[in-house]
Amino acid sequence: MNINNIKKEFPIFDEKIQNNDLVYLDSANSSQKPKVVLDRINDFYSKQFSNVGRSIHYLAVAATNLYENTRISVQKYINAKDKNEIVFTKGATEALNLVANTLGQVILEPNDEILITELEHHSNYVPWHFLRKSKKVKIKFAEINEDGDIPLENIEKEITNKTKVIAITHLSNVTGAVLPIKEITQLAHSKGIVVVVDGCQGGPHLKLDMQDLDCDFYAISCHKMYGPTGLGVLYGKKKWLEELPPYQGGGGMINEVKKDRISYGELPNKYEAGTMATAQVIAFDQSIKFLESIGIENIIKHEKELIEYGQEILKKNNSVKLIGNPKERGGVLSFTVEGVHPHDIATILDETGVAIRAGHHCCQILHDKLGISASARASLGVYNTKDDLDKLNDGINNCKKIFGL
Amino acid sequence: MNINNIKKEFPIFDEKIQNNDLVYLDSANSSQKPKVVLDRINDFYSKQFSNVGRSIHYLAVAATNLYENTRISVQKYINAKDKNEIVFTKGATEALNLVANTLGQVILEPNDEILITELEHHSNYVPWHFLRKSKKVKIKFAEINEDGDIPLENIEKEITNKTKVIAITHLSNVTGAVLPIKEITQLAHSKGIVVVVDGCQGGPHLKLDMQDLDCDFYAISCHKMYGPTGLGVLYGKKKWLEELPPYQGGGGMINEVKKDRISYGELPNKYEAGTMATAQVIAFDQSIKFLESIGIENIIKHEKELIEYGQEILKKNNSVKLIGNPKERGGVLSFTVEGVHPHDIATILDETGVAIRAGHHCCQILHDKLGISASARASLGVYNTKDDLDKLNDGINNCKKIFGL
Amino acid sequence: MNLKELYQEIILEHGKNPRNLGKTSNFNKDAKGDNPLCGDNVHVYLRLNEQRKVEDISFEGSGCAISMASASIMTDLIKGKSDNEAKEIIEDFLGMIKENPELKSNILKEDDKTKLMCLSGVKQYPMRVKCATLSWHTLVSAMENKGKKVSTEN
Amino acid sequence: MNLKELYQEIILEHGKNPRNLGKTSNFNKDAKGDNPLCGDNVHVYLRLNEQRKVEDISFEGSGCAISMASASIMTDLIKGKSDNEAKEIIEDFLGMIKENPELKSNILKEDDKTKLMCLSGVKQYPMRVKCATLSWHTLVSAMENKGKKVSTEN
Ligand SMILES: Cc1ncc(COP(=O)(O)O)c(C=O)c1O
Ligand SMILES: Cc1ncc(COP(=O)(O)O)c(C=O)c1O
Repeated sequence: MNINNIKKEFPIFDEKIQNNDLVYLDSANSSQKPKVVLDRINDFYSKQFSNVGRSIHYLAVAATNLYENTRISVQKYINAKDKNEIVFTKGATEALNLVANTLGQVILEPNDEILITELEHHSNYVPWHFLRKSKKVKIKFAEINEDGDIPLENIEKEITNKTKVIAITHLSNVTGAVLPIKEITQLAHSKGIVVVVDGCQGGPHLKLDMQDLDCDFYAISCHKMYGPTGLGVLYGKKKWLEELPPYQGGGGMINEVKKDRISYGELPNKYEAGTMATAQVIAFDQSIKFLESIGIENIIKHEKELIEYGQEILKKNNSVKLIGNPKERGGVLSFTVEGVHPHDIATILDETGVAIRAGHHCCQILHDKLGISASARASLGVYNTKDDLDKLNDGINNCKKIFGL
Repeated sequence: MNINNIKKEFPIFDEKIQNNDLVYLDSANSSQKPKVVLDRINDFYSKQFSNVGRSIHYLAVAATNLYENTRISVQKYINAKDKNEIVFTKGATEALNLVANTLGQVILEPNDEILITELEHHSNYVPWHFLRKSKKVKIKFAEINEDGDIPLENIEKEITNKTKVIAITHLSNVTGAVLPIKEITQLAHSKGIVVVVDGCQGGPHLKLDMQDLDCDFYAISCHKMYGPTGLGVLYGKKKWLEELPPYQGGGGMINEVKKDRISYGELPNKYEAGTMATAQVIAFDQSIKFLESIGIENIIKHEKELIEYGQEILKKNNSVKLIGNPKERGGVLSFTVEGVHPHDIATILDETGVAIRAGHHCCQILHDKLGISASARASLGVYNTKDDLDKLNDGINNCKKIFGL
Repeated sequence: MNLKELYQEIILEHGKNPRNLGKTSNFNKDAKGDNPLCGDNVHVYLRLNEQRKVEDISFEGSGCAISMASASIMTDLIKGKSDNEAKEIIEDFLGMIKENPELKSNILKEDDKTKLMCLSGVKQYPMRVKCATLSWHTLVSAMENKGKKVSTEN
Repeated sequence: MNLKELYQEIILEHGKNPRNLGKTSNFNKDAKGDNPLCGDNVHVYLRLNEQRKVEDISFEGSGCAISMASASIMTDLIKGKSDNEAKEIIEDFLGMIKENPELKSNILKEDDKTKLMCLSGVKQYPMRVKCATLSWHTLVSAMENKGKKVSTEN
């Protein structure tokens, strides 16, 4: 599939949004969906629908196979060792809650330390905060440097012999910084520390290779990877998923249920209680196939060109201040405009069909650190073009005009 | 909408399943989906997609409004007092886990008792079992009577001054018994006991009126109510949802996030961490509209006729033994056939396009009590007809023939 | 939609140079408000004297042009009013933003009404309504002195 | 699909009158297996003598015609074999159910092979494969004496 022509695979770009062509620069929030994914959802529901794993009639068997096929596709896509290391969740947020909760039950003692970073999304902070309350653990924050990066040293210097978990983003949804997960994992493992990666932005923008990264857990958000909403993936090393307790209890995750005792099922059932997001899982297979048909290397190259072009034009635009200047930047350009609040920028851009996000992007800690309460963010997907970034720049100029700057 | 002609609203019935017309009798597992719901999913993704609640561009605003509209539709459909009493979850199982977990944090002390019933689905037992481990509470089981019913007395006699929670199904997914929730709630509230209702089967088959039932929590499974997979609803009385702590942490559920403290958002955000099942919530509005357009009274009447007809023909079929004979039966006919194991029944029926479920239906406690390891279950949806039940009976006769009975 | 209506001169001017910014001395009522989804926040301070007149009012906070202008205009108009008058003005303003085509109260002078009506441009921008109303809701809370934080997340 | 192939006479007969049902006396190896999704369960007992020969083998459990017949035929064929022969038969059977068109081992007599091949009907019924293989996996576990429960949920 040719990336230069990819917009046409996404039905939404055929629509006029308030009489404008849609310039969608909010993919870090959620990506648009290609037709193949929508067709799969529709086909599955209208021709093949059944719940999975429970009944043995024809439709149920077929659905179960399709469901398990996605597990295998994901396994291959992220190069996990075993298909049972893939757990479907309702989203990356649930995946991170699952890890925090179950690790908390098993490996954490009062005064143990969890090391996160100033870049973390609330979804990779609040679940650990819960443990601060329930388990009396401490949370430490590795600091960003002036480029909005977290160099390895900044992690290293926060590690103490109390550090049990490092929970860290692969790619910041604000500065776009790509963190050195492999090196962090090496360091952490040499000290017996568990590494949990928030891969929400890594998923769509980076090559995923679990065996290479060697992290213990990796959380993925399917709706940011051209997949359906209401679905996430937790990758977890088998030894952990086997050792940790289940997170939610219910149908499908049990082995034997008696009045006085319950034993739990094996992987992957143990972590998939209740009816799962069947249709979404089955359709996500098409998202993976879509990504594979373009090739992640081509996506990375394409987005890199766009990011460089975007940085170039925004740097030329005086009164625009880019947030962060990381060594490696993926998918995200956050900025402020002197004299215009991000919300006003977003509203004015929206008037011409340019959709960006304004706010703290669920990263209040980072915004506090930067001394701002909000920023504007343009984030990319495979379908974006240089033209989209030109329109972004035009819109910023329009803001300046309206605000008399 | 005329219920006698309703199959045509469901695209799946246009398909041939292994060259047969589909006789779908597995709706208690998951219902089929009407075209309006599928079209809404497709339309939303292909013309209007954006994440909700976060961005302020046109698509985000529109999606947020659609999302909140479903909340109001659900509120009205179940006659809740306030729209913020409606929390979207990934399923009924998550809803029940949410309640057990958060009630456990606040109201339960060691040796407190949770009263469930022998009819409960694993999803309304395992989450409480977790508390048996973590909080040292006790779980008691109200017994079924010989009809597979739980009369009020059987609840009453298990209540002690240690009973803090009664967690109970509205409609058994095996015996079809409809339980007297309103009376149970009255009794429970007179003793200060919290009532949690598993409404998975109540949702599609009964009139839902939260203010009339007066229970404290009610869990709904949207995919059993002609809605998308990966979605559930937790109804909770406002005073509880306000008092209890959040269940999952992440984006969207916070108020203020600092390095040393976090405050949580107000209802309904407090319980909706991370990106929710946006498209599914928005499409579920169409499921509610679909149910309303037929009218729950008509659905109840239709299903009652079918259940009576089904009971009649199965009772006439010697070697068939119906499970349970409840005073009021909704939507479900479970049975065994002397000399043929339920799995064999299911396989043989499947050969002619008749889809039923065989197994313990996530109710091992009940099956233990009945002294069987599995049963066969035919369960109904709005689209079923007497003809479907005739085909069920023909299939059972075919089993008997194959097994030489 | 009309950006010109949203960003009228008067809004941009108040947004850029908000009146009554800071913490008034000897305030005896105050409240904080915020919009957790976007990070906007405002803190309203007021001094109500024994005759229940708003002797002074001010605010601190950061936010977009709309929210700053709204707080600025609000404080300007509320200063010197009795608490009952203030309540009437607040109600009138919130009613106008929500549904009424015009302001009804006759406490305000015509040119004050014109100023307030400038904020009506947000009606076409549902997500921005919160920007315009946050400081007003916070003022209500300060006057009631509930001590509870206001959030516009509903 | 072909119900006749699945429910052959021999299957129905073994299903109805399973051989070697019960707990063999003096067993020295055993294991439990179950299929948590459907509730089937089986407990395999065997007595391996010092020459590592299966002196006796039996099973307890409840399940469908396929699983009962499979356990019944299995115990019949394994009885009297050495543990290595047993392993070869197990592997051969599981291979046949999974992919091979035929049984390869020549430990079994032709009519024993025919009996086993009767179970090949499940190949067309993927959800029923577990019914046919549960007792076999449980036997493996008993022989390895892992003491771990077998579950077919994978
Ligand atoms: C009575 C009952 N409770 C709970 C559940 C679990 O619902 P879900 O799988 O949608 O979470 C079901 C459905 O299987 C059910 O029938
Ligand atoms: C870095 C990061 N972490 C976590 C999340 C939360 O993901 P989700 O909302 O899909 O659960 C997001 C998305 O908003 C994100 O960008």
